[in-house]
Amino acid sequence: QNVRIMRVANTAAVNDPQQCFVTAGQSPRLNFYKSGGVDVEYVNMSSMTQALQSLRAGHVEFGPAVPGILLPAMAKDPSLDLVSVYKWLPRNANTIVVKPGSPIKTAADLAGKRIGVRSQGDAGVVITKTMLAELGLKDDKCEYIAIGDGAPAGAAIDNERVDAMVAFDTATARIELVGTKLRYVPLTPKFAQLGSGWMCVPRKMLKDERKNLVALFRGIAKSTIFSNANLDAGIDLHWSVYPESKPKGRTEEEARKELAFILKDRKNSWMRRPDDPDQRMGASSLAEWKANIEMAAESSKNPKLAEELGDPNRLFSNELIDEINAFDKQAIVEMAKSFKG
Amino acid sequence: MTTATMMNAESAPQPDIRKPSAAVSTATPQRPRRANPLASTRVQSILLLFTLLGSWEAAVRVFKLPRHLVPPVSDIAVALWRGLATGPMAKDGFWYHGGVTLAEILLGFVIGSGIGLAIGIIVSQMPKVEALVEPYVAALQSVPKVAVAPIIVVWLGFGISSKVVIICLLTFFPVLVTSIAGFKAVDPDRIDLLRSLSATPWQIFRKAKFPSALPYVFAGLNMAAAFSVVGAVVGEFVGAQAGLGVLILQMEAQADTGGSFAVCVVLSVIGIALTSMLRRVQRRVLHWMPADASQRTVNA
Amino acid sequence: MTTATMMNAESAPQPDIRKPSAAVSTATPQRPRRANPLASTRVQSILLLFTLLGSWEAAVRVFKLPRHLVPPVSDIAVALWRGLATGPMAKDGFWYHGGVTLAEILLGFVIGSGIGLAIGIIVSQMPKVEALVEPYVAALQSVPKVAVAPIIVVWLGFGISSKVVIICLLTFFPVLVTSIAGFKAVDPDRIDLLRSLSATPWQIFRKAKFPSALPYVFAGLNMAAAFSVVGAVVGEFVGAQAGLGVLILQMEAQADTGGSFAVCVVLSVIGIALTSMLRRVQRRVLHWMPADASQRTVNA
Amino acid sequence: MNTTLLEPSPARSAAGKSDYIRIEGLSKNFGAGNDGVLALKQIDCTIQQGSFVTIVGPSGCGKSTLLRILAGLLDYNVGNVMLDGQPIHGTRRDVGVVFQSSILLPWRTILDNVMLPAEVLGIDRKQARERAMQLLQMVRLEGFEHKLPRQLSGGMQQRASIARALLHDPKILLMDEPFGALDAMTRERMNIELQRIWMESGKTVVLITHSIPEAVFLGDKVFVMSPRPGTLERVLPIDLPRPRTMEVMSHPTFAAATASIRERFSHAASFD
Amino acid sequence: MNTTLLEPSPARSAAGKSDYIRIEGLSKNFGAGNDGVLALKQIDCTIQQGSFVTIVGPSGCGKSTLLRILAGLLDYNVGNVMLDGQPIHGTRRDVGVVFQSSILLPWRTILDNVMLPAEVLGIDRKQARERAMQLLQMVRLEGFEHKLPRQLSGGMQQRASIARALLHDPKILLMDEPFGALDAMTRERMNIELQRIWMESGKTVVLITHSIPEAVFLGDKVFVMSPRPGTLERVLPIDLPRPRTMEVMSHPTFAAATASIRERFSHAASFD
Ligand SMILES: Nc1ncnc2c1ncn2[C@@H]1O[C@H](COP(=O)(O)OP(=O)(O)OP(=O)(O)O)[C@@H](O)[C@H]1O
Ligand SMILES: Nc1ncnc2c1ncn2[C@@H]1O[C@H](COP(=O)(O)OP(=O)(O)OP(=O)(O)O)[C@@H](O)[C@H]1O
Ligand SMILES: [Mg+2]
Ligand SMILES: [Mg+2]
Repeated sequence: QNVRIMRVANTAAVNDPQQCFVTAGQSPRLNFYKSGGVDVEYVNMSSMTQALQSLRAGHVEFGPAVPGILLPAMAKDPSLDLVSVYKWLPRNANTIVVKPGSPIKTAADLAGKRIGVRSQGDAGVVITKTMLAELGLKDDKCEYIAIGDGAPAGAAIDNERVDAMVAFDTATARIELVGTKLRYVPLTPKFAQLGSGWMCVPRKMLKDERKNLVALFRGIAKSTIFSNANLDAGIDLHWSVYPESKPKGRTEEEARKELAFILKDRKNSWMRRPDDPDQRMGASSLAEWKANIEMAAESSKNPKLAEELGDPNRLFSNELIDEINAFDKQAIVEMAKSFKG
Repeated sequence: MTTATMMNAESAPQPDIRKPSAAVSTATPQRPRRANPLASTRVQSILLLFTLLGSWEAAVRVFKLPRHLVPPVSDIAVALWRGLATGPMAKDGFWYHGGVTLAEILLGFVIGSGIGLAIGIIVSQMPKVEALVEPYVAALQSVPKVAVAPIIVVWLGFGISSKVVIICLLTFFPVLVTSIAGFKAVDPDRIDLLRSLSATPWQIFRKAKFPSALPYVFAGLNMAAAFSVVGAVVGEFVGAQAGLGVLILQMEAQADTGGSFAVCVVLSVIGIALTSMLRRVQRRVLHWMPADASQRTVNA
Repeated sequence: MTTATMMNAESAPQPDIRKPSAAVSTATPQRPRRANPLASTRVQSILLLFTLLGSWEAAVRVFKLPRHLVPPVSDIAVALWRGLATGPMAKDGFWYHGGVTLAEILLGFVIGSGIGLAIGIIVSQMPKVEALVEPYVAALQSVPKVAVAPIIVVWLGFGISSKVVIICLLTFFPVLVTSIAGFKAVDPDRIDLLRSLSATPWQIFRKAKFPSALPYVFAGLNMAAAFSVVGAVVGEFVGAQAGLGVLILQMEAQADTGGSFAVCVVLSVIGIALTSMLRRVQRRVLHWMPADASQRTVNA
Repeated sequence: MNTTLLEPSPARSAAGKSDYIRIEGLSKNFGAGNDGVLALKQIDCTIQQGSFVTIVGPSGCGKSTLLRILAGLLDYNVGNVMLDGQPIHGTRRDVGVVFQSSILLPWRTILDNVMLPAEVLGIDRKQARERAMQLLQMVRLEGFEHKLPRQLSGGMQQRASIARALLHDPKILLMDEPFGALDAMTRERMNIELQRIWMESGKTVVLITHSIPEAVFLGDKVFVMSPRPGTLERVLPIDLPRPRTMEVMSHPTFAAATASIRERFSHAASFD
Repeated sequence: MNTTLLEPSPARSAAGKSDYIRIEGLSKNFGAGNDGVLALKQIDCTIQQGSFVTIVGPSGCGKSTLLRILAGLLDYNVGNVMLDGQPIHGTRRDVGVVFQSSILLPWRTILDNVMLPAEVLGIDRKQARERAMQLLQMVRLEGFEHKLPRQLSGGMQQRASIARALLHDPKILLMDEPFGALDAMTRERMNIELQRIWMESGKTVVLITHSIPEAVFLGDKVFVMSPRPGTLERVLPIDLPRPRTMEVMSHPTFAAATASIRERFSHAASFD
């Protein structure tokens, strides 16, 4: 049986149990991907920009799209022709974290501060700019410092080398995992309503490999539902596929407890909002993309961004969504609930 | 006194006949030889090691330093053990990642220094080309190659090939530069000796120039060996799916500092192995040189 | 024939009196000297450069290569210009970041190689300590120091100090190792000469050992200079607020590959400046050595 | 090529008196124009086949330069240098050169160094090896065949280089201070040995030396050169019977010859 | 310390006949136990103040070892070595040593090299400098004061090292083959110069040489040593008038002495 390996740009740089929302289905016990003739391979890299360049260069088949970075890049370079075909984080998974005793209480307090980001090419920079722009603080004067992941980032926050960190929940979770105490600062209201993550593919691939893409994203949708229904099982399956992400310093029990605690709330970012009229996994909407363009225009200080990008409909596509969703979600939930480790 | 005795005085092997006084000088005052002074130094040396490691461990425990900042020695040892006690394809083990890194290092080293040597030979046989190219070699070798590592990863992707090219870039220059210097330093008398025998250019190259330049070439190779480890680690830091550099990042992300120290130990072992292999080859090839002739390497 | 003429034959300066034949050898067949062969090579060399840069530019334009993968030369030039045409404190300019990187390099180089030299001197004056320490120096210098860069950044933060320490680590070992080797290689005859004059140990050190070891020390310093640039870049890659390494990452993040090439150019200039400064010092201090005595350095 | 060369060859008696090497108006300038160094100026001389010529002169007078021209290693600007009626341009296979420094290849054993000419000239290996062993014995290096050059003293190295120059049995032997690194006693022995080889083989030998007694002891003729620009100041024929032994040194002709040469290098003359 | 040492000193006539240096039953072993090398064996001899002793012997017989012991650079195991009634242990300030290789410090100019003893011994700089210039003139290196050692030939370097050994006007001069790198003609000149210095200053000189004529020419006594383990085989007094000139070489006493020594180094004797 020929399996098409679909490589994904992993901008988290390392493998992480929260990826179980994608990776659980890779386990032979679930076999969500191979049954459709595809499989996922993570390619680790350190920034979103590297991901875009890798997509263009063909080093990966699909990758995460953060509108704040993707849209200005596409405007600047017409040859970067990517289509967002699957919305993988329907809720906003971006986070602002500070030390528990920090004077920073709201996003507005970030202005002029030293903001920790994972790397210079990370989304944290544009996310911060986007939120400050929403608050009317256009000239933010913030200093962005690359503090990396996990322990180094935790140490930087702990030792007050940065005043706050802005990153995806996956990244901030890993900081908590290594034992650093963090306080979460609420996102700005308008931004908080937006989804935060899409998966994009080169337009050419959407044409050429439609069948494989459907199988791929169906596998992701199934994995997400499965892990959401039984997080413990999801984590176990992830660890069985990626043993290197299993923490070595402490026992498995401790690690699982910590993870379960951290992901208790966060796991919902992967699921549709209950009040969302479109409950199809991965579906996008034009309104949402218009908002994305507007925010990207503000954060990148380019009022002509919408013009340069042209028709917003070319930025995303729902054409695979119905096929992706053509499976029995309830069956997956049942399967997860009855899953024995 | 017979002729025979006189001849003996000559044929008795001496360390360096031409300079007998060199051997004498440090023998004053004569120290009484101990049973095995070397062994005793070694024992002391090992004792020192254990004392150092012991006090490290004790310091970490007594002062309750956070493990993810200063790992106790025992953490490193455990991580080392766990990493080694894995199957060759286990993605959380040292064998798999170490194998990838080693493959990158060996490929990059061989290709990079091979090309460096080849171009060095070609260029230095053509004085005109050499004069033309030399300023650019000098300028290019000053470009910090690690700075272009991210660009190379973008060009060539996250697999082994981008690391191999980074290592090639790093190893190419030291070998090129030293081999050009080596061919330049060939004693012209040696060339004249062969010319006086009506030797062909190829004979002159084979019998005089190439062997004369070899000590320089090896100096370059030693440097290249050290650089190749650096190149692999930096390349993997910048973007890779596997390799010890990736493992370091992964462990750092899990605050497993003991683990990343353990990976450093593995990297050192690879570095030491490479260097000592090279040194063995060098000792065989340059067997005619005095042993102490600057067998030094430094890893970055 | 007078005595005077005979003396002239002697006192006429010759390149190397002891080996007059060395100078002769390559003079066959005698080439007709051109007006200024050096200048002509230089002109050719520069022509070659422009040809290469021109065809690079042309290739990018003709084949419509994407600029963020292969930036045209003009992009690099523009980025270079833009980066240089900034105020000294502008956070998007080369002066600010270059200044930070240069400060790191100079501090790290001076401190690291200073400590390396000092310990090298102390250790090599005490043969017992040297024997004790030597295996650890050999093992530690094989640890790829860039691999521990992330840990050092965790310890010391994202400011200049962590980079200085990384550079110190990188520069310490080459200087230590070469200076130990240098003191070991001191011709014992020279020590005997001073002993025969009843010189004190301090006189022996000052007048014989130290100057004898200097060529080795400079070999180490040259290597250290190259390493210090590498250390700064890697340290800034791993985590920093400012510096040319940060600038490279930022530009990469903006897909401004031309810009990051321009930063590489700036880094090269710093490397070349450092090396040539060191070489000037070396030439002055080691003025007594033949000029060609291996003035080679390689940047990683 | 005759490889059993320790045997006498028939050359000596018959062709003895012909002008084998003929140098006419030879000048040699290093570098061009005014900043050049005139090393040799207007040298005229002939060397007969099978004869033994020694050259003395102050340091830097151009002795080595002259020898290198004869070896074909150096081009000349003005004048003619003929060997056996042919102008010398480039090296020849029937010339053996002993250089001022011994120039042994440090990575080869002594035997392999001596065998070098055989490899380059394509002489049969086995025969060459046999001959190399004979020559090493002659220069008293038996037992050192498999040592490396650096394991030998300077004098021993120089003797090895003499063996090497003889390996391919060259008709012409050019020697640039071959005995400089030898101590006085060994030097005397080597002089006698060289005389023997020359007498037995009928080679034409040109030998440079700093030692006036050596020049007189060995030479049929002594060429005395002046300081730079080197001219051939005098050709002194030495009329002493062959084979000469150390006793010849007390011969009045010997004393007269050395005194006459030494006179030119009067006093401050040849401090190096 | 008397720094105007080119002037004659009063030492010679009076103390001439005392046993200045006395060596009794001296043996020297390098290394320990059975694997050691016995370099010197049972040396007994005396050297009178102000006398000139030359030492000859085959290579490796322990000549340098003996000299190093006299210089206080090397300890000895068995026997006594007395200087002026005191056992020698450690170096002395009134000894000058010329080493077998010239050992010039390559980073110092020739003048600074010659001045080295003044720096170490704390002699007044200006006076020392004057004296250094005189000495350099004596060894015919005037004009080369500010050159570096590598710009000089081997022979010139050796002459500089002789000047250095004389700078602090040592009472005892120990010379290990000081003229090895000189060409024959310069060597003869230096012999005469050394004889003059010695006669004028009344120093005690011990000189090692490979050249039998040189040993006989210079020495009041010639010590002839046997191969390893080095024993003092013979002490040959040379009864030739002073100052000796080159003509002495044709003196029958000279011939007899050299012949007698050469006989011991018969034939294969001293190839190096
Ligand atoms: N390639 C060269 N370029 C310029 N000058 C040269 C060259 N080769 C030799 N000379 C000069 O030519 C002169 C003669 O040199 P040569 O080596 O022939 O002297 P020599 O008589 O052999 O001296 P020695 O006795 O010291 O060996 C010297 O003044 C030397 O400086
Ligand atoms: N430090 C040492 N350790 C062991 N053996 C030594 C040492 N120094 C000298 N020897 C040996 O002692 C012997 C005498 O050496 P020495 O240098 O005194 O000889 P020499 O007569 O001066 O020889 P040459 O004429 O070659 O200078 C030699 O066999 C030498 O190998
Ligand atoms: Mg010469
Ligand atoms: Mg000796």
